[in-house]
Amino acid sequence: MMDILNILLSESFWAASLRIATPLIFGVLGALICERAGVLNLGIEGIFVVGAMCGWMAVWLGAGLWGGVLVAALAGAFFGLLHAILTVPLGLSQHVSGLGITLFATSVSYYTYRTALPNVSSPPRIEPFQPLDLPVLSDLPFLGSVLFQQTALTWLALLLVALVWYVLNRTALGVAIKAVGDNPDSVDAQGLSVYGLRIGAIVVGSALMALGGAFLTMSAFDAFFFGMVNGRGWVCIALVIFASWRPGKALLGALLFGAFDALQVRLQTEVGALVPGQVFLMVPYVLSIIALVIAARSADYPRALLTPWFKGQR
Amino acid sequence: AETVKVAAIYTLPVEQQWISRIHKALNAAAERGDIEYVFSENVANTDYERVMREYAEQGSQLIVGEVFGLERAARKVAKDYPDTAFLMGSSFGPVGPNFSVFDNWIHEPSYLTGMVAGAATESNVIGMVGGYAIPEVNRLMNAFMDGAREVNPDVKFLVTFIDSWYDPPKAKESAIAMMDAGADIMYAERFGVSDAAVERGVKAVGNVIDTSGDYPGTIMASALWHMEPTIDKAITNVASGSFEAADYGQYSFMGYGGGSMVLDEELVPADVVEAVNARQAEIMDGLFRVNVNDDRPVSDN
Amino acid sequence: MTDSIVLKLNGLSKHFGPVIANDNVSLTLNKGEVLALLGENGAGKTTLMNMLFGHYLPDAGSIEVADEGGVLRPLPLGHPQVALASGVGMVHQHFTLAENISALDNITLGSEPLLSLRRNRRAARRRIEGIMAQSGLSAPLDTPVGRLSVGERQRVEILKALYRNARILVLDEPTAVLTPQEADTLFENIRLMTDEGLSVIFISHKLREVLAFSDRIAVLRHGRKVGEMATSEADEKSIAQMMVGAETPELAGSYLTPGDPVLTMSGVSVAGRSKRDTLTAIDLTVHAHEILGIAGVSGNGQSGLANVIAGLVRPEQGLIKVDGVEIASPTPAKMVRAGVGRIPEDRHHEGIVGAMSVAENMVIERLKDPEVQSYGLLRREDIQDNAERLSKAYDVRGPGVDAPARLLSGGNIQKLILARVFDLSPRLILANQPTRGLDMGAAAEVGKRLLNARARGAGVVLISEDLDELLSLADRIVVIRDGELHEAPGRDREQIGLMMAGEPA
Amino acid sequence: MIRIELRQTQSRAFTLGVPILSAVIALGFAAIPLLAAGANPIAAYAEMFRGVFGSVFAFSEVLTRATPLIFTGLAAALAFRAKLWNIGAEGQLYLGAMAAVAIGSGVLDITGILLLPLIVLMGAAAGAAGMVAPTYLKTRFGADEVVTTLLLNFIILIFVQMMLEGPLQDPMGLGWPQSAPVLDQGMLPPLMERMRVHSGLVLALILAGLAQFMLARSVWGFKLRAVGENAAAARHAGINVNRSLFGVAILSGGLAGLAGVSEVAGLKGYLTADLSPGFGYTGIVVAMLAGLSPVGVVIAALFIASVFVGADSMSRAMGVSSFLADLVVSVSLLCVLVGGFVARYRIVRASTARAVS
Ligand SMILES: Nc1ncnc2c1ncn2[C@@H]1O[C@H](COP(=O)(O)OP(=O)(O)OP(=O)(O)O)[C@@H](O)[C@H]1O
Ligand SMILES: Nc1ncnc2c1ncn2[C@@H]1O[C@H](COP(=O)(O)OP(=O)(O)OP(=O)(O)O)[C@@H](O)[C@H]1O
Ligand SMILES: [Mg+2]
Ligand SMILES: [Mg+2]
Repeated sequence: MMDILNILLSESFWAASLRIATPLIFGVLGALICERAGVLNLGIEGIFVVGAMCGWMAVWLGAGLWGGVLVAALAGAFFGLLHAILTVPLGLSQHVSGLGITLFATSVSYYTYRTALPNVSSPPRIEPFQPLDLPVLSDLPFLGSVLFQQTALTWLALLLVALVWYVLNRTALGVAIKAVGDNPDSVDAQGLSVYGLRIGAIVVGSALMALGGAFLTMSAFDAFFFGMVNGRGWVCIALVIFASWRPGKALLGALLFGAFDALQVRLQTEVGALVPGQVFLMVPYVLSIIALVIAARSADYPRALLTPWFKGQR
Repeated sequence: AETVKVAAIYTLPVEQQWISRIHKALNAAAERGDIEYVFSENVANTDYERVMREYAEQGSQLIVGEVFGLERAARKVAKDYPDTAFLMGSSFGPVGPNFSVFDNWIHEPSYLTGMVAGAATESNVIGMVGGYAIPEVNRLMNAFMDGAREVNPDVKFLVTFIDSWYDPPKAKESAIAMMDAGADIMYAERFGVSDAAVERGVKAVGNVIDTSGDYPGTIMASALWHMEPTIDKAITNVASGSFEAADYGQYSFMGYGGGSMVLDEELVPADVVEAVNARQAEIMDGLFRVNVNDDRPVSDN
Repeated sequence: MTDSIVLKLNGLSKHFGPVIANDNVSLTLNKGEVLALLGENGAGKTTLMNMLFGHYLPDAGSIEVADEGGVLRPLPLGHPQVALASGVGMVHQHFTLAENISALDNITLGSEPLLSLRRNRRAARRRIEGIMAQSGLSAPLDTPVGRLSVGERQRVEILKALYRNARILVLDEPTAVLTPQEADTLFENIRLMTDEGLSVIFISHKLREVLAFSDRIAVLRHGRKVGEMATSEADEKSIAQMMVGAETPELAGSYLTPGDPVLTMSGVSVAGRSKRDTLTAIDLTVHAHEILGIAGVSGNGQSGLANVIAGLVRPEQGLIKVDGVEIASPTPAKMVRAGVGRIPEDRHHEGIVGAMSVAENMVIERLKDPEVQSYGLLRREDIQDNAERLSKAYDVRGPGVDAPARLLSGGNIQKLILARVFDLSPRLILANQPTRGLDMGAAAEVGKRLLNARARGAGVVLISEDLDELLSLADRIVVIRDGELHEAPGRDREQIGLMMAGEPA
Repeated sequence: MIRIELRQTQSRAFTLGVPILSAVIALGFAAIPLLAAGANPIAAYAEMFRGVFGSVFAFSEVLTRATPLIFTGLAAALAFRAKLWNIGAEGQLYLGAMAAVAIGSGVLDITGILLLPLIVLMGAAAGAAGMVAPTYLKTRFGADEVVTTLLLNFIILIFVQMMLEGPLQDPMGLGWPQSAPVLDQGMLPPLMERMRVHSGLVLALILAGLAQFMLARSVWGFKLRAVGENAAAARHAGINVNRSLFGVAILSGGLAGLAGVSEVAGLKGYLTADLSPGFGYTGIVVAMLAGLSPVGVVIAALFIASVFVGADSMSRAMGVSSFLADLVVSVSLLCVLVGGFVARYRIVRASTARAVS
């Protein structure tokens, strides 16, 4: 018991939680934007891979770290655009298109990586983002090491939470996105383009998802690996609902998930012999389901989610 | 001699440490002109048998791979193609006439790197991050622990398995957690651990491949696996028509050059280097036998 | 006079596949005028207006709209935002509101630059409040629209158009979901605005309000304009004749002696989620040979009452007897078996499974029936025959009994439901808003069927917001208010209206 | 301006031609990665064809790979018909497989003939059990089943790993995380000598036919369709919606469980945590490609399986990266998806100018 308390009070635990949460924050924000506009994007898992691969590859080819971030976002946007074209004007099944995009994005990334680097025996490395060491702030007692020893990408993620919240709740664009996800006719009748809003939301959302992948290869680690995304994208899909499509709660959900993972890693060394390690691995998922059941009563779905809309059709 | 047609089937990408060693040895043989080499990587277990049969049908003379997930099926295929030689990473024994096995028997160098680690730790806590608790991994970890205990009876170990062969960010998080818990030497069974060590300025010990170039000043020592003796032996046997079902495991022993240990003399004190070298000589001379223990290692509490 | 023309539709045509929705329709609208556009269900009224607003692109024809200076200019077709910019505002037949944002956000949606980081909500609110004061239409601005009543939503829809400076306002069946009082208020407010120069086209099936509030009437039949007249020269009969091309029958139910009670509810209470479906200790008896009318302002518990009788909601307290037999913990299936026929309020949502065939929808309530299945397998031929028979008997017209039910027009969907319900010779019929949105011919058909059932010996619970309909069909009227029932003393329009509004009778 | 209209009529040639054309276009796209890797696309396609139809063995492999996809495809198709979005076939597959090895590896003392039916039944039951909780949470609390079933996939997979390192671990397995093998009399018999295709395929085909028949002809199917198309109307009409949902949930989970049984007792003989390369997820794709029709599922599963097996074998023959196979599958999938759209709708160009004049 003391152990758990010690862990929970340690700075490094919270720093780790935030670090583990960062890719999820990007992903869940991206998924949230898509779904707010009424489109489920199951391409997320593949878009993570594409972001991870392209961002890393760009840096490796000499584009610089921020260049890599940009490339990752563009790659994500490209696959988002593909999903958008298939699901918005063509109105195809969002499930199939999404799973198809995941398969496509993943295999394109792997194939490209392997074709470009056919004979590596260990993955080439880049110089990744370093923790932002801010003069005074980093020396603050607790927050110092939790917040100010993260890399710039974690900061970007936190900034994006605020930005997405602001856009959704305080700007005309946000109102329009929420409206198009609830009732596309409301937007159409006011002279706005349903297609434009939805496609835009998916493209931007997918770009954010790709940043989640880029974080893995450019901040959490410094090389690209096959299978390194490992289901993180799917977790974001669950977190969106946990978050009731709100950026604030999305941050909370991602942090909770990260905290459990961090706790799990720490507890396993202690009690790994007594309880199978897998029990800890399950906890975040089980808790997500419990949280979902509690949240479900109040969860208000974007009503138009999954429903295609065609102009001039009943 | 004629070139031998060799096909390899890997269940993971060729960057994976373990596989990279086989891939490297086969590439070397191909460069020498001894073999014609083709391979399939990342083959799902479900598809593995098909790929084996395809290569056999296409006339590969030697098929190399790993059948840990499909021991039965692989032996069935070998039976159906008695004229093809199979050399497979496996926990089980060979089956006549044509199914041979190998494994990464580098518990000896692991023991030696354990000695280095045991001597180096100041907190007397060593962290170990593994993939899965399978015999091949447990064996090396246990040997490493034995080595460390030989030079430092007070040493304690923290052990975690990340339940994945391939999740560097996760391995890194696990390593960080261990260093938070006091570990000052990390046993890097997986990719990602050394990165955490670098970040925290802690020393690490490598496994299977030599990554000291990637982490200068961090990797004190590494237990290396060399597939060349195994592969070359098999190729020679196939070329001469004398390939038989056999356990090639011994070719991974230090005595055959299948395992070795490197250490960074700038990071390891001279007296430790001396002790390790002495032990190494004893192993080579057959005077010291490293214990083989396949049980899952657990943290000391 | 030409300078006062604000809108000209020139020879507009539109087809959907084989359906010709509009055929060479021309129409003009004068400044400050209220033009009523009439026609049966499917006559093409909505289609015509949707072309004006840019939702649909005409196959042929053009539109001219007067600019602020009164000069007629061609309107580029197919772009709602252009129509909005030219001063055309439209209130759609079905709400086009996003329910997850506030009324204010719905109203300002599309009027602000999307990419600006700031909004001027204060200015917008001031303007809307101004419009509300001027037009007499008001609605809470900050509540999510999903929580507004239908009346409030209807007003938000109109405010949306006015906020965009509409000089021409199209109202597609604005009163279909309003009570008579609400409708009257709405039209009085519209009158205020036409005095200020607004021009209005409104579509309605309620001739009373058309005669009371319009200046001019245009009638569509089968997509063509078949007539136009000044309202002062029109009467119900002549309009009806023009719409359907024939006279509609008068409804008259002769007096019948009520028989035994077929439905008894005593002390039935339901704690609903809102006022709409809450009931407090209701006592109610319906007899054979009797139509009981339930009058009330919408949202006063009608849904709750209908849900209980339909078996959808299990009351917390109280006793329900059908034909003298108590129904313990009712379900829809139990109610059907007990002989209750149910005509749901929302026929698209609750009445039919649109993707399934007409034939299947006709047997959906009797899947246990040996005529429908044996050993769990559907008897497809019998189902087919049944559908052919019912279609003929109830005049269900459409692309055939194998076609998906959603392809039927609203009136024919209602006939399908009537056929299904009446064919089982129910002891009790629950008819919830059975004529909402139906044209006169179809509405008369429903009334006739209800009267026939009554004559046969069934009891009917008729829930309607149309007092005229209740007065013409019901033997007895009770008023529902705040989830309680109040017996109406007589059949006096005024008095019932006052009771509905909650004033002491 | 461009608009999309539902086609009123559809010629037969068109219905058949569009999917074929889509597949051809997909191959056209696949030339890009081939060229990028320096391979000759024409030769590659010849190899791909050979990889599917080149030998009895090749085609038997297609059938082998299609078998689990038919099961998971049916699982998704039935559930989706009722608008029960079961994304959890992957997890249910593992539940079925776990049950199969738990019973089939000789734990129970059961005589020969009974063992196989018992394995099949218990595997299906285990898969079905995996759908009970999500369906309960959905009907009782309104918890979204997309998320619960998706999350359960992870939980179950971790649970499988735990079992494989614990109670289910093969005592003879030298510590590998794998189960003891299914006894010989518990194995689904192979259909052909020296081939992997096994009688699980027959079971899958029978179930597909049965599902097709029951959906169209039975009262159960009627209710299922009604619930899926309009649950409110179904409820109003007296159909017990929750009961229907539970019924289809159990069937769907059971079918997915059978996929696991078929892989374990038909193919591999024992369970490892990497039994399925995403068959559960691919099943969703199969179901949607099939337009949720059970017979269509068979065709779609064969299509996906042949593209994969063909492309995989081609990648080896051409010496390009084996990731090509997934790439070709995904491109084909997207093309066929768009093709299906073209078959159902047409794109109308309406000129605004003409209308204004
Ligand atoms: N000053 C304002 N400008 C714009 N919109 C406002 C303003 N004040 C309130 N709102 C509206 O109030 C609604 C609720 O805002 P609130 O701050 O509660 O956000 P929220 O929906 O709770 O989101 P989150 O959970 O992410 O914080 C928003 O939809 C927004 O439209
Ligand atoms: N988008 C569409 N697609 C196909 N058919 C349509 C479409 N819109 C209208 N129709 C058809 O065009 C005809 C005219 O429909 P419209 O909605 O204009 O009638 P309406 O006069 O408004 O009827 P109601 O009084 O029921 O509202 C009908 O037969 C209808 O089914
Ligand atoms: Mg808030
Ligand atoms: Mg209309």
